[in-house]
Amino acid sequence: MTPSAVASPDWQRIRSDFPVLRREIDGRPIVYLDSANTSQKPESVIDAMASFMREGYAPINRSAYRLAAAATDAYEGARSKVARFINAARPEEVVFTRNATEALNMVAQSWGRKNLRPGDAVVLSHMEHHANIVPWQMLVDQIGIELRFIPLTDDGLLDLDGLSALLDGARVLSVTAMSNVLGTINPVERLVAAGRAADCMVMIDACQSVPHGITDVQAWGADFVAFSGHKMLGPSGIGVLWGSSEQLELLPPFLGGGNMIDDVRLDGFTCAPVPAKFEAGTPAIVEAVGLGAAVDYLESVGMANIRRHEMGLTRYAIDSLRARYGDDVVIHGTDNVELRGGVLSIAFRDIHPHDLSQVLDESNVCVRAGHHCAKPLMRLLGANATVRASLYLYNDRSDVDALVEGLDGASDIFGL
Amino acid sequence: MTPSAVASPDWQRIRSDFPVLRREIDGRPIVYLDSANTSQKPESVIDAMASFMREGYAPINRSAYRLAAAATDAYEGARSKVARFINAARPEEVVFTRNATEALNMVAQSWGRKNLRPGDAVVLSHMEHHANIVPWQMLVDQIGIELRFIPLTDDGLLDLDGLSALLDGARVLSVTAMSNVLGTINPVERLVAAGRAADCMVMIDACQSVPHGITDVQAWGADFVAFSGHKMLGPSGIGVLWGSSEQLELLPPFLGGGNMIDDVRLDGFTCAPVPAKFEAGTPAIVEAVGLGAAVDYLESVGMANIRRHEMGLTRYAIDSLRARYGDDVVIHGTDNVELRGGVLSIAFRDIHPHDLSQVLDESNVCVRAGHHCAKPLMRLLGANATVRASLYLYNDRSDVDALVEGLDGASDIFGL
Amino acid sequence: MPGLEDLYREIILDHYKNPRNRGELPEPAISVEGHNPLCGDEITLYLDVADDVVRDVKVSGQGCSISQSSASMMTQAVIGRSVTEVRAVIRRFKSMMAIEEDGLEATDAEISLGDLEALQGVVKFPVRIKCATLSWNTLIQALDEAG
Amino acid sequence: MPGLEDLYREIILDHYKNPRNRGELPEPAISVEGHNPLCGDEITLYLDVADDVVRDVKVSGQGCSISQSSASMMTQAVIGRSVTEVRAVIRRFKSMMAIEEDGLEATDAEISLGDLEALQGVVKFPVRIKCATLSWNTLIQALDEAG
Ligand SMILES: Cc1ncc(COP(=O)(O)O)c(C=O)c1O
Ligand SMILES: Cc1ncc(COP(=O)(O)O)c(C=O)c1O
Repeated sequence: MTPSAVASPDWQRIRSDFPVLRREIDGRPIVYLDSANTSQKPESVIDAMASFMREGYAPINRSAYRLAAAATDAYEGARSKVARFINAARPEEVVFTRNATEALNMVAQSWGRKNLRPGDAVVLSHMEHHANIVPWQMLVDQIGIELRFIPLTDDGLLDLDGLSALLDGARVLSVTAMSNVLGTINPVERLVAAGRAADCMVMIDACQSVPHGITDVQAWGADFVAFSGHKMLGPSGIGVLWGSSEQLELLPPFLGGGNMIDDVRLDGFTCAPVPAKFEAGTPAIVEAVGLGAAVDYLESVGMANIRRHEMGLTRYAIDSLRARYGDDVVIHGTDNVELRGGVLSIAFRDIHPHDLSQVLDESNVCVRAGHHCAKPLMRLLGANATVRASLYLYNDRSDVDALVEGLDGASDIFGL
Repeated sequence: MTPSAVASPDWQRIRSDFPVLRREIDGRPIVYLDSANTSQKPESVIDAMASFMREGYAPINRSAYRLAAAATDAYEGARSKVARFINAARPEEVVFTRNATEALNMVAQSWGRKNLRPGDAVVLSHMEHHANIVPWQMLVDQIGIELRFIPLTDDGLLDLDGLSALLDGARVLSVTAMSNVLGTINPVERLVAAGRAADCMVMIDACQSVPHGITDVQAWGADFVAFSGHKMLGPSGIGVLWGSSEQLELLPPFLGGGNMIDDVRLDGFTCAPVPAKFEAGTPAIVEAVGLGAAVDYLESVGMANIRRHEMGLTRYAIDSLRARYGDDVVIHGTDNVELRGGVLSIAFRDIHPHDLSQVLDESNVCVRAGHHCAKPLMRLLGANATVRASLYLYNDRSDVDALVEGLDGASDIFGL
Repeated sequence: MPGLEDLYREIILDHYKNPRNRGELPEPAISVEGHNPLCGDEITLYLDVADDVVRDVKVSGQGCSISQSSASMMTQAVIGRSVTEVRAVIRRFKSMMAIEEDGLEATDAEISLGDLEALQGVVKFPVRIKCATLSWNTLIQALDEAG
Repeated sequence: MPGLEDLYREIILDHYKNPRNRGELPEPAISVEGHNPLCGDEITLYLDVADDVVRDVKVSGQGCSISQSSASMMTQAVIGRSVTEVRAVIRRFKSMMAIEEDGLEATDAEISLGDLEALQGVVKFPVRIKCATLSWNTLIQALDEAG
């Protein structure tokens, strides 16, 4: 992806870049398998933030002294890095938000309230995260729009057979690029094309895809793309809304206050240009610096390498689980690792996921047990909860082995 | 304020706790006089954030393993610290936002769209920051409410003579506790009482006051109080909305997504209890930890001590400027340091503030030149811009001296 | 770190595998839903109160060993008791779970929780306290609805 | 670090203290407002174009030495020129300010900026570039409105 990315990274060295993974609890290392939830941070990100606070912290966009000008450069430099990372046409197309959730809400509210009328249809999918459902449900209450959901096939892919019927007369198509429960990687370009053909505004929730592979928003051609910093080795407290220049120009501001204005009089205000228009108040300056460092780190490893690494590990995980437990383990979603990322939602021998994760935690295996903020999908799967193990660049086979081994411990306790 | 606060802090040691202030540019120390804009961070805050990312980073409220449970405790622990710091009745009354701006918008939008009807009046003051003006102006467009502004006296205090007339028939009173331009400290309790008497919802923008003195939201008795972490030694990317339990219970959610729900079905959602209801998506976890450390630091110094320190410095600054420059310097606002904080907006010998700050920057004196996100107030003062020097616990007389000295350099260049 | 044996006591696993009073009650019994948003557990609690006495309680839905066993033991502990007694049991249980509530009464300490004492180990696993208290909070709601 | 003398050249201070073409123009001259949100500067630019020639420009409002002197020198550089020439001057000035714009034309380099060259030092103070370009951006808007 970038010239600096090496052909074949040293994954052991990479693992050692993450301080939390060097920690031990009860004399055993931490097996972190919850990256779909939030990712660990490499030294370089932690150091970038700490150094910035130690040496360069200052306000941005407001004051003119050198320290403030340098801080502004650092903040805008991070914007440029993110823009390049997702191949945005211009840095101004990158808006910093608190997280993906805020980005999705911003579009639902600002675009939605401007453009949607009672009865208008918004098409989502049955595998969406709550962050791409609830904001639209709020518009159901506020405006009276109608929601439609793309159904799923038995192996957890989007069932696109009826897509054009669903899109017929719809105004919006908003879909995830990758499921945070099933791991399914959706065909974004095909979805965007279908949305375009139906004259829909198209938004992509790229929370799970951006951290794990190459992203090219220009190739995607959507109107908006949302993702979070904390899932891509960056700090908490920062997310991204990418929008095409055209759409951002038309989008009304979401929050009002400092930085987003051109002028304010007692009787009204005018807006600053994009992207300041969408960044009201003092932004997450330190966090932007951290996110910039995260992008640098990811690029130095290479996104294609990361995807390959995770594909291999996912294959290994599926095969190991099946070899050891056969039909006693259910892995939701497709078995085809070309079509899925490293997110494995599993059910095991009638043991409740919460109990499973508790037992796994005994051996420091960190997995999420629950509904993964995707309750409609869970209902479809017929499960209140699953155990979800999710992989990232810092994981290796030993982590998978610890997971597989740990499940047996649960059988012992529950006699199942 | 707290048992651990010492009677008379060692201000030199305190100053040395702030790494940026130990830096030199061109062999001279940085004279940071822009804390009303954003504050520097002590080692303890930087370390708390870095250590958390090194040793304890994990998702909160979602996963059940020990690392995640500890992270949740750290996050909720920070909420409790903030609650105690402002004397909230319960930690649940503290909602973490991105910044004060988001907190103010949240109330304007969520409370306002639920409760305000066309023609309803909202009372602000003429000294508000854009963050407490623009959100209401957006409601003027969206709902058709009317805005009224409390006027100012000649020495920059709120002119409360006509307050009851202004409040007559109004639904909302939203006022700053302290002006970020004039330094004026407003009589919050009196304002709240007047608002209550007029049956108004009362919000206080406490951005400038919380970092610099004792805050007691229970004594204030308002419905909502907003402030930012980055102005009180905490990191960027986090702010606080305090609301009375009663009001937060009634307030509709602002953003939809993970964490803020109790249940989601395809046809609708129900909300989680307060405060999760207002914290959609992955929050600023690391930043909450940093803010908690900032509160610890402030309490260890003692807010009453900080207020006293700044009062003394403000007095010294006013006196030094007047002694040296007489009528050539205009200091906006009241001369009475009992009624003002350490924010000095000045005009000097017809030299444009931008030029002044440029020249001051030559001697590393960092001040803000501009409208300070308070353009309506600036118009009232008859200035496009001022130079604003603002003080905090880490400043001392040498900083003031550098400012006073630096102004003379500007005279040299501009021959004024 | 406490071991898992503190959590998964035999009696708990027994109630988990063989839950008592599982099922539904027909109207006019009150039914209330409870969620644990953390783990996705959902239960429905049915309550039949007459003359200030809890005549029957049934619980349906899914959950982990802790939430299910807690619900099962709870039904045993409250069926047949007066509403006042049941409220005392609830207070006593919550205090065992280290949940501070207003209004713990002096006499509550005398109430025996029987099998429920086995859940004491949960306190050492704070995340699981919400599992243990799910059915109890749902019961409180149902009692409130019963007036 | 460049010294302040690079920024505050004598000619700049002269234009600042004695701004040329200050004031207003009556209608039908076009008037456009410009803001620099960073420092609060506000100017109004009046433009009189006829037969594709910039006949007169006046600027009112307040600003710092850089924005005011830049506006003053700009008026001198554009009054009397054809709109096409003026647009070339603008491109040339912006390129001196290190602002990359599409469409810089080969011939632009030949255009002399006269006094305006004194503003070259501003490039070393990036924050001040917005001051220097305020009147220019306002002029572009006015030209666009003039059609
Ligand atoms: C009085 C006042 N209100 C609101 C704000 C907005 O704070 P923030 O930019 O952190 O949202 C500020 C500071 O910029 C302020 O001084
Ligand atoms: C697919 C998807 N969308 C949206 C989100 C929300 O992200 P955040 O919580 O960072 O706002 C997540 C992660 O939680 C996710 O996995």
